[in-house]
Amino acid sequence: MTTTAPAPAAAAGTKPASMAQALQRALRDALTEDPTVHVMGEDVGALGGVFRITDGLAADFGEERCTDTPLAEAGILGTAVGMAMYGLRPVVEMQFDAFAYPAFEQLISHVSRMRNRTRGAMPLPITIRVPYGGGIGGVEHHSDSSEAYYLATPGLHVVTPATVADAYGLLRQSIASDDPVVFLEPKRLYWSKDVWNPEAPSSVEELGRAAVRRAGRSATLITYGPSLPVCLEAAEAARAEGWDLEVVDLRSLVPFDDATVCASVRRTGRAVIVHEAAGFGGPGGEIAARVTERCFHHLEAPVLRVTGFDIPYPPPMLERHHLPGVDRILDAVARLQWEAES
Amino acid sequence: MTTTAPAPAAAAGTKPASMAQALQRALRDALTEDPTVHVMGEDVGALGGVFRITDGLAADFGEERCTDTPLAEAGILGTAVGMAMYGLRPVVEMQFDAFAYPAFEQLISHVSRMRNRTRGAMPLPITIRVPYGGGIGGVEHHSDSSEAYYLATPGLHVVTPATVADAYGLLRQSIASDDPVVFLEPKRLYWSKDVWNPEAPSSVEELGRAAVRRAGRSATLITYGPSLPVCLEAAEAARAEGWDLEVVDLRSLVPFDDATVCASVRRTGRAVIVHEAAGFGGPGGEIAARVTERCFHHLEAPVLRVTGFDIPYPPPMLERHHLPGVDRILDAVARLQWEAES
Amino acid sequence: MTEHMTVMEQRAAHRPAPPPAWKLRTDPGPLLPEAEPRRVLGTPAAAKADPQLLRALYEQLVRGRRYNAQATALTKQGRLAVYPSSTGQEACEVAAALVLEEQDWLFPSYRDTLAAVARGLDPVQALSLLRGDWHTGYDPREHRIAPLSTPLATQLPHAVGLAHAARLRGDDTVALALVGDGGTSEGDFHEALNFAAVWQAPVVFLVQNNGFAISVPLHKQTAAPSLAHKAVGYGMPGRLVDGNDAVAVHQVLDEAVRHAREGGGPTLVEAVTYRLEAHTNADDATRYRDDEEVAAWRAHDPIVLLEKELTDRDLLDESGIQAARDAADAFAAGLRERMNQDAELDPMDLFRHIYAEQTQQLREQAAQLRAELEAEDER
Amino acid sequence: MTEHMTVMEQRAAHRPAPPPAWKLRTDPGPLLPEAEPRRVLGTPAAAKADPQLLRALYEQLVRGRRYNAQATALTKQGRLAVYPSSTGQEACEVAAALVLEEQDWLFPSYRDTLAAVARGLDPVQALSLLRGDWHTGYDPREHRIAPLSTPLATQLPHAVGLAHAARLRGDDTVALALVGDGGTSEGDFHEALNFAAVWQAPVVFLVQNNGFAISVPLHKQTAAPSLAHKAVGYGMPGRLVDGNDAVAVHQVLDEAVRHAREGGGPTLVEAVTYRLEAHTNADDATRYRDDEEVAAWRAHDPIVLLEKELTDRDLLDESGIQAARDAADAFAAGLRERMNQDAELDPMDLFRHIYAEQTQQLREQAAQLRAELEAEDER
Ligand SMILES: Cc1ncc(C[n+]2csc(CCOP(=O)(O)OP(=O)(O)O)c2C)c(N)n1
Ligand SMILES: Cc1ncc(C[n+]2csc(CCOP(=O)(O)OP(=O)(O)O)c2C)c(N)n1
Ligand SMILES: [Mg+2]
Ligand SMILES: [Mg+2]
Repeated sequence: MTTTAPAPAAAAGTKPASMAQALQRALRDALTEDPTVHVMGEDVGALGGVFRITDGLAADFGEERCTDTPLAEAGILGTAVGMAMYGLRPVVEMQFDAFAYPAFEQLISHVSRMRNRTRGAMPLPITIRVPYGGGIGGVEHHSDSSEAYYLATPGLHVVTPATVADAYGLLRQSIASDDPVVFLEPKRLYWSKDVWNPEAPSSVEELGRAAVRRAGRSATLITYGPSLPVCLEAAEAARAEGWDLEVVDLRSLVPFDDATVCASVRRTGRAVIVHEAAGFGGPGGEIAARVTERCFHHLEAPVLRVTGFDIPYPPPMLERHHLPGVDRILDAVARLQWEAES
Repeated sequence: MTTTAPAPAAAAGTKPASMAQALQRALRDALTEDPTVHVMGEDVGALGGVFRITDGLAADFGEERCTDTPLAEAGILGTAVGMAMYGLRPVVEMQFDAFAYPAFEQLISHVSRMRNRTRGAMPLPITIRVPYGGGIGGVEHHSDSSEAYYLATPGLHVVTPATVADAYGLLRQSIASDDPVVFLEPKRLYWSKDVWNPEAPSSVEELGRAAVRRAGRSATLITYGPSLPVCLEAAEAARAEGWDLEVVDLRSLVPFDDATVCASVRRTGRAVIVHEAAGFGGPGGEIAARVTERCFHHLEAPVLRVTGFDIPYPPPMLERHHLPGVDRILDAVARLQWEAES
Repeated sequence: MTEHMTVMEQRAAHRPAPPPAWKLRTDPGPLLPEAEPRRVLGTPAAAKADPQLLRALYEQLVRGRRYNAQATALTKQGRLAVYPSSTGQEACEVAAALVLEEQDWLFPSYRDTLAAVARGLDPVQALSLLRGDWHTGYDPREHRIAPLSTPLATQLPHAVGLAHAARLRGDDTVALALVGDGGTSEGDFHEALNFAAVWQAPVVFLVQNNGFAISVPLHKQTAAPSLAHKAVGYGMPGRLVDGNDAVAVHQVLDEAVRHAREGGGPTLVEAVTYRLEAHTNADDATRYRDDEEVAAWRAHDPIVLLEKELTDRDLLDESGIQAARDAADAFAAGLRERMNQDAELDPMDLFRHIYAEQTQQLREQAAQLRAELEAEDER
Repeated sequence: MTEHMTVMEQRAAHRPAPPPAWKLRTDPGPLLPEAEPRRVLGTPAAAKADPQLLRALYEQLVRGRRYNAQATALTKQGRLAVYPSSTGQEACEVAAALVLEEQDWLFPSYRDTLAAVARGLDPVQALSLLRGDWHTGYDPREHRIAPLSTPLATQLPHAVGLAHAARLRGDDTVALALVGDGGTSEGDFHEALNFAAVWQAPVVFLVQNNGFAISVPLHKQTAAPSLAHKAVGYGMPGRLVDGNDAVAVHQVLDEAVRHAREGGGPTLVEAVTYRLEAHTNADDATRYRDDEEVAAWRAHDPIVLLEKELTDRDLLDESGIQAARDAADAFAAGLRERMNQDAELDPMDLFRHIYAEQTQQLREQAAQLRAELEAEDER
């Protein structure tokens, strides 16, 4: 478990940086330090990616280290598999969440299974960067929260940063991992800024650790990625109601940090899970189930979920009604049976 | 809610039939009654499908009503979308669970969304038959339990029969549905036989209703598809331990029949979910979470899950270690905190 | 004999003998597309074109250009979420629309609102997706225009399936599906063309090769001699046409549509054109192409080409040009005005069309949102 | 000049000029494959073939046939979960194995255990998947044989990526990927060939066109004049060869492999052959094809063809034939004996290789299974 404030006090040399900058820096440092790292995807070259995360990499490392591929996601991931089989370490960019779907067969049937299939002889150190989630006014297919698909696929790591420092640290650690990592980048946090020290950025110690972003005693908000800022805002707002909320940022959905999450829930006795993905069949069900299995007798109320509705992502003009916001979170907290019933 | 014994007492004209026969009959009857129904897929013609579910249909209805397609699952589902747009009612066969993955982009981005996208103007009445699950000694990619992917995709119905009568009834109702239905056929029950009346087979009244397959008072086993017989067996075995288990067959995972499931759990106060799919991110998490949300104060113990391990499906010689069996179910029942603790 | 055969039986009749006597089937006409894109404007062939068609194309091109400009302007005013302009590609968009009969279907990609508008769809409805009020703003069956497809190439198998269904039903409907050069790399492109050829479905594929997939130039997309050459591998005719020559595009598409309607099966048409604007208003095209290249293409502007042809042949004069521009301006003004009104939104629509019948689960969620909205109103 | 260019720069040099001066690239050699499958056996060209190669091919064909028979027999004894036989296709399997150098990679599909075995892999290891003790029974890197791929055509992009990686590293490795006629319909086939051509990756695609995808005959799979014609749409050479003529297959593959090794990029080879047995032991081929067709193909048996050539040319006599058969029998007997021993199984392997480091979650699940197994043992 790591307890980290979302915006650490400004130290010498630190200054505000965006998540996009931190991600770009992570790719740059990985390309520099490890000659087997190759970045590939649609428009990652001259354009620098539609979100500019790969900006300048092709110019600095050459087109063979940062490659514009043909427009075919299964082909991108499938060739990355072959490159990894030969000892390279591909970092693949999927342009948007929904455009990773054509690559699902490669992902499920090969990427997640090759190590197991070959009894460890052929690991696939592939990082798949997927910009995900809504809140950016994107038209259909540009705002999906597709994490449930990845969660249900054993053999993948599923990682998602919510802070600028984690964007760097988790991406470095993902690229360094000898296993495939689906690296989910919360689109609407790309331009969010934190105080960060680009002079001495640091990787995280290992994947699979959650972080308590705010300590509290009344109840635990369990969240990740794009919903972390919303939860922190809700926790602030909850003070007015007399609730002191703890906020846990999962950072890694697979593996899941039961220890950190359960320690928090055992302390507070109440929990709400918050994510953008549709509730039904989404990550929240798994999280609620495992927390309940492990903490049942510490729970004063059922673990509740505040999620996107069970609908396809709405058009831009209606998305605000879909996204979990502060009010919905506070409503859920209010339903945590503060007056003991039977 | 429907309470149905798995093998109804033999009535006049009833005789043992296999699930495969009932499915075939359902396709035959649908083709006969509705000229817009078209069956399509790999090897569904002269061969009758690798499981012979479409046996004889091409001969009797012509190759245009039962069509061998080129070998391309995205193409199969994608052309079915177009056919449905023109008013046909395609029934698509995916040859095995894992071979439906290439069609996921069409499924997620189009099949599940077309009605919503067009504000109801363009519904897609497509039935996608997917043989699923293990226990048949199949080599890699032939035994996946892929239901979690479908569950996480709003806009689909997800249906799975566990009895011969349901195989017929649910498939007829799925084909009749104006919405896309993922119809999961438990491979290892294809040859299971029930007493069934092929003279007067009946459709189910509507999709979305669970059935209590065995009434009991001690705890509820919540299950579906291939795991129903295992649960019924476990329930019989549990009598020796003094437990009287209720068994609920979900039949439809989407929509989910909260009413039937919760009524049972409220009655028994304890529940175990049983399925073959991997536990993490699988259907069990959703079910446990929603049952707990709705029945928290009736629960004497956390809802437990007995599922496949969080691994890719094993090779045939090891599959028995992976599949939820009677012992594992009884172990879980034993952990339902029969001595009240605090 | 073949007349009494079903579609499938006809195909089966083509079954090759076992390979000791195995023969190449080279019957579907010349295998390779012509080596040069077909051009009509400025050639003697242009004189044979129907003047009325030429004028209709011209008016639509002018209006299309104006429409593109207006839509781009609307993004700057925040009235559209995004706009992928087809400026420079109007000849393809317009020809695709005009070549179709009433009963035919158009399958546009996300860039092809203009084709839908040229076919007669209300532009406000066509722009729904890009405005952001709903995903599709019209009833596809009413207009026989499929929803704009954003996931590239995924609409192609839909077009094949629809055309096949129409043929099975005995209707003489043809489907015309649009896709970009980048989209040809997707697996769905391949599967769609293959199904179409095997089923001999009445469908025409129009690839607008504008040289780029966002920033990725054609040579990183394919090593084929031309995209039209891809037809060979499916056993269908491939046609190559100058995509800025509206008359040529119309002619090539018209032949392909007729061929399909007569039971001849699918055709792949590659139209070589250029996107004069950035990929969308959010794109910065200077990152991946230089001004000279754009300038070279401006000199080959589809409107200028057709205007020259028409004026050279005295089918158009200054007043005609002015009339077309005025009509286009009026069209744009009407669009601007209507788009400046706020879209009518009902948040409850989020739950209405997920299933034929709303599930209990969605009813509960709808009730939650309704309660929230009421609480909001009270505040 | 081009020598000092990177792979990508070389490709960029091919960038076509903007289309007003747009030209077809017809430089990668003759566009269309030959109209007749290449044959060598029984022609004067056969005399030029290296006698040692002919003998090696022959011995491997005989052993391969015997291997297929033995593996099928093992399914009847319950020693294999399933066996997709390559009986009748041995010429392709064997030639594919023999054409490769030590450093090259083979990408087999689920039907191609024989190719792996002909390359020198222990057949017990090759059969692991089909026996059911593990998914892959060998270390792919040790043998440079990728795992047998069951999801059709998905191995093709792997081969492209691996070949591309080798080229980037400056190694002279070539990848040879096998796929069936049915597999050519999959999107992955298309994407793999396109990437290969754009990257000029040193990869050779061998399509074993055995006329069927399980029960589906070729004419329901494609309307192309030949599968080799698909090469045209990717800008790579396409070659058509009699897949039952081992020498011809070897020759065509050898040319393609050399071409790839020399930086010439990928080739698509179609070998026309026939699967004499059912799809697998579980299949019933009488449902979809008649005895006459099978008989016609038996008359074109790859072993008979090569045997005739060798005996005609006095490179083989009765004793040589007998020696080859004896060697094959001995090989089969050894295989049978080893397969009749029970596989060594450790259920704990289920959890060992999911991740580089076992997660806490999997440790817990492994402990559960271990406890269950101990309890089972005690009983
Ligand atoms: C499956 C898929 N992958 C990626 C994208 C993102 N994307 C949108 S447009 C575009 C480029 C399309 O190029 P092209 O097909 O040539 O069409 P054009 O934009 O030139 O009209 C990309 C990569 C997408 N929409 N769908
Ligand atoms: C993606 C995928 N879809 C379906 C299958 C099921 N399947 C196994 S073999 C086969 C036919 C393959 O035909 P072909 O490619 O011609 O190879 P052959 O069996 O003739 O060697 C099918 C459909 C599969 N393995 N993978
Ligand atoms: Mg383009
Ligand atoms: Mg075949």
